[in-house]
Amino acid sequence: MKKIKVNQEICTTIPMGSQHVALPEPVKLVFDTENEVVKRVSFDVSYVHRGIEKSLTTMYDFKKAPYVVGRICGICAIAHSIACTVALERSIGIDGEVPDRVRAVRMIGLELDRLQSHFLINGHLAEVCGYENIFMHLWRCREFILDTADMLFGNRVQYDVVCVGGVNRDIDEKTGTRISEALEEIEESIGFMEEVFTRDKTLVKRLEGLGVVSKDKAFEYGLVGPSARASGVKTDCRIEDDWGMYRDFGLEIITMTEGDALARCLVRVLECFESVRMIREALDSTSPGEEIQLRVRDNPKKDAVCRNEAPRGELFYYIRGTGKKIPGRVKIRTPTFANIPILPHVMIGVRYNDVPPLLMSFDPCLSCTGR
Amino acid sequence: MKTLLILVFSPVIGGLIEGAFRKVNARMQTRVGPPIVQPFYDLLKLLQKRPILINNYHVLMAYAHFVLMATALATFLLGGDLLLVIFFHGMSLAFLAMGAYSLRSAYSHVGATRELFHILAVEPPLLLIAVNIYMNTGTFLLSDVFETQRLVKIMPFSFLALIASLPGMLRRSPFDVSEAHQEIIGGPEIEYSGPFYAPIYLAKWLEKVLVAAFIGIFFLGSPLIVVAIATSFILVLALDNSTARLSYWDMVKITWVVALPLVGANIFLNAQGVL
Amino acid sequence: MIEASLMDFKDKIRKLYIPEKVHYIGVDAYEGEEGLEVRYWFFSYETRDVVMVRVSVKHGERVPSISDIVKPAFMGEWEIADLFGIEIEGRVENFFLSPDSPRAPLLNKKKSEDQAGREMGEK
Amino acid sequence: MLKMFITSIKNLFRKPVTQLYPYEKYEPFDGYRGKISWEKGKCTFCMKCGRACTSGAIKILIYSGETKEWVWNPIQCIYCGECVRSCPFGALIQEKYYASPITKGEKLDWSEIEKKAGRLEDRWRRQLRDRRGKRKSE
Repeated sequence: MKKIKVNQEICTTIPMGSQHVALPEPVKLVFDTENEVVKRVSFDVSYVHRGIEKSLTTMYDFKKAPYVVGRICGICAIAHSIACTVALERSIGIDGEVPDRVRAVRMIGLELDRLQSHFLINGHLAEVCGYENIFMHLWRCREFILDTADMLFGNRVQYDVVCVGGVNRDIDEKTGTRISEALEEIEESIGFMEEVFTRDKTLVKRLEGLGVVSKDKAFEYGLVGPSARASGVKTDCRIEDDWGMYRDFGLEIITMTEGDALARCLVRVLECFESVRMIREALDSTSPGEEIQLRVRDNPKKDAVCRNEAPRGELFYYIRGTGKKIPGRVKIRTPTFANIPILPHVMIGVRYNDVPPLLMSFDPCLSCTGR
Repeated sequence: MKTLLILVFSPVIGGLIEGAFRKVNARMQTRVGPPIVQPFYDLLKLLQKRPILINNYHVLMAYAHFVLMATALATFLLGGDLLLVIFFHGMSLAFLAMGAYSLRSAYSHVGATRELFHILAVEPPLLLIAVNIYMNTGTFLLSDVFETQRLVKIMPFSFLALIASLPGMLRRSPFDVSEAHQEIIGGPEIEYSGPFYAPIYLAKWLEKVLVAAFIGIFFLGSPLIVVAIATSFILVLALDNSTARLSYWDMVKITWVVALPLVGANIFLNAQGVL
Repeated sequence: MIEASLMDFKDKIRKLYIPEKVHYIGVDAYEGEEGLEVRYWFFSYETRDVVMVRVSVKHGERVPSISDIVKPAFMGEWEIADLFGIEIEGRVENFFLSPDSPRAPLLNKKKSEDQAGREMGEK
Repeated sequence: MLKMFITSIKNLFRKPVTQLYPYEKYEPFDGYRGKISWEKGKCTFCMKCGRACTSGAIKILIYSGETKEWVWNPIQCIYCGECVRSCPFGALIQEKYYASPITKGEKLDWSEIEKKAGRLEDRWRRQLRDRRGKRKSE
C-alpha cells in the first residue's frame, strides 16, 4: 500500500514578531497553524543583543557596573543592580560588612520594583485578552507605585540607588511615614487586582486551563520565578540566597498547583501582598542615620556568584575578579532565559487567539534575554 | 435635495458619533480622551499620507466596501427596502474580507476569516428582526415602516436582540474578534494605509450611523429616540469595558443563543397576538 | 566545583542532575590565559549551593550538547556558541546575534581574528 | 464582569485621572533626579566628576592658560547623580526639574567635543610629562 505523505506546508504560517502589538519587546515567534490551532512553533531572539557583558569587561570599572547593568532591563532595573552589586561585594570580600540599613533600603527598592512589575504584567495580560479597562485601571494603580518610588529614590523605574558598598540615598523619617501611608493604598489596589483575577468571568474563562505546566515539567525545564511557583515548585531565590533580611522577616513562598495562566497571575497577585509586608518590615527594622555607604578600597579579586529574585524569577550573576578594576568576566543569566525553552511545548495545540495571553503569562522580558 | 443632504450630513454625524465613542470610552477608563472632532483630524491626516499600493484589487475592495456601506445607509435613509439594506451591509463586509484575501499577509487572512464569521453571527438576527418588522407592518419598504410609531411597544424582544448583536456589529469587546489588534493587529484592515485606509475609516462612521438608524426604527415618533440610541451605545461601550475578548466561535454561539430566541419569541408572541 | 574533561563531563552531569533536586542555572564560557573553558552552573535545592562543572576546551573543538540530559540547556549552549565561537552540536546559527554582527564578540580580539581567518580559509 | 460594568458607568461621572501634560504642569517630588547644574565659582576643575560619570557625559576642556570649560551632555547623561556625589566642593547640584529637551539651534556637537577633550587631555599630559622630565634632569 502506498503511503500518502501529508504536506506539512499546508499549515497557515502566522508570524508573531519581531514587532507585534502584544509583545512589549522584540522576539520572533512563527506559528504553523491549522484552523487557528498551533501545530508547530519556532522562535528567534536575535534582535536586541547589546553586548553589555562585553562592555562590562572592557569599558566600565566595577564601581560603574551597577548603573550599567541597571540599563539591561527597563522594568526590573534594580534587581540587576542588586545582583551585580552583591556579586561584586562578595568578590571584593565586604559582603559581611554591609550595614543593615543598606540591606533594608535595597529590599524596599526591590520589593517596590516587584510590585510595579507585577502590576504591569497583569495589566498587560488583561490588555492582550482584550480587556482594556482592567489594563487602564491596573496601570493607574501602578502609576501610584511609581510615584511612591519617585518620592523615595528620585526616579520612577530606574532607581539607580544601589552602588558598590551600599546605597547612595537614604530614606528619611518623613518619607518613611508617607510611604507607610501609601502602602495602605497600594494594598487596596492589590485587593482590586485579586478580585479581578478571581471573579471576572470573561477573564477567568480566557485564562483558566490555558498552557498548563505540570510540576514535573516545571522541574524538567528548570522554570524559575512565579511561573515555577504556579506549578507548585517551592523555589525563591530570596530565601535560597539571602543577601537581605528575607529569612529574618519570614518571607513566605507562595505556590499554587494548577500551573495554568490564571495560576501564574494569581501567584503574582499574592506575591504583591507579601512584598508590601516585606516593605513594612524593612521600614520598621532599621532607622535612618546609620552609615549607608562603605568605603571600597579593594578591587574584585575572587570569583563570586549571586542569585537574586527578580520579579520574573531567578537572576544569576557570576563575576570573575582578577584584582584589576575591570572584572575578567561577567555572566548574566536572566530569568526569561530559563522560561523560554518551555514555550514551544506549552503552545502546541493552543488556539492562536490564546497565544498572546499565554505568552504574556510567562512574563517574558526579551531585552534582558538579549543583553 | 434630500438625497444630497443625507449624503453630506451622514458622514459628519458618523464622525461625531465616532468621536463621542472615543470620548465616552476614555471617560469610562478614567482618561481624558481625545477631543470629539478627533476622527476628522485622523481622516485628514490619512488623506495627506503617502499612498502605498499593494495591488489594485485590494484597493478596489476598500472602495467597494465604502460604496456599498454608503448605499446601504442611503437606501435606509431614503426609505428603500429593509432587506436590501441588510444585504448591502453584509455584502459590504464581504468585500472587506475579499480584499483581505487578495494578499499574502497571514494576519489579513485570519482577519478575513473572522470577518466572515462576523457576518455569520450578525446577519441572521438582523434578517429575523426584518421579518418581524414585516409581520407587524406588512411591508419591507422603509418609507412605509417609518410611518409606524413606536415599534418597540410591540416588538420589545426584537429590540433586545438588536442590542445583543450590537457588540458584534460595532466590533466591540467581547466580540471584536475580527480586528483584535493584540492578536491579528486590525485583521482585514492591516495592509491598508494612508489614503487607501480612508474609505474604510469613513465606512466605519457610516456603519455607526446605520446602526443608530436601525435602533431609531424602534422609537419613531417618540421624543426619546435620541436618548434611546445614546443609551444603547453607552451600554455597548460599558460592556466593551467590562469584558475580555472571546473567540469567534464563542461570538457566533453567544449571539445566536441570545439573539435568535429573543426574536423568535417576539415573532411567536406577535403571531399569537399577545403583543 | 567539579573539574571535568571533554570526555567525561556528560557522565558527571548525568550523575549530578536530578530534576527534582538540582536546578539547572545556565552555561557560560570563559577565555582565560590557559584557554577556553565551558562552565555549567547548577543549584542544589538540598544543600543550597551553586555547583559549577568546568570543562576546558581548545579552540575549534566540538563540544557535545547536554540537552539530552538537561532539557533547557540548548539555549545557553547556542548563546555561547554565538558569543565565543564554540562549536556545539545541534546549534542554530545566529540565534543571539544578528547575521551582520561581528562573530564571536566575547573572545579576545586577536584570537577571534585568527579564528575568522581560519574559517575563511576553510571556505 | 458586573462590577466592572457598574464601575465603567460610574466612571463617566468621575473626574479623569490623566493630565493634559504640556498644559498642566507636572510637579516632581523633592529629590527628583533631574537637570545637573554647575557653579563656576566653586569648581576647581579637579576632573573627579568626569571620572565618576558612568556614561561619559561630562567633559572638562582645559585650554592653555586659565580658560577652562565644563561641558555636560544632557542627552548622554543617565541622571544617576554620581558626579554630584563625587564633587568635593559642592559645585554640582542636581535640580529637581527635567533637563529641557534640546532644540536644533543649541544642539551640542558631542563627538567634536569628545575629540577636542581628548586632544586637550593629551596635550596637558604631555606638558605634565615634559615638566616632570625637566625637573628630573635638573
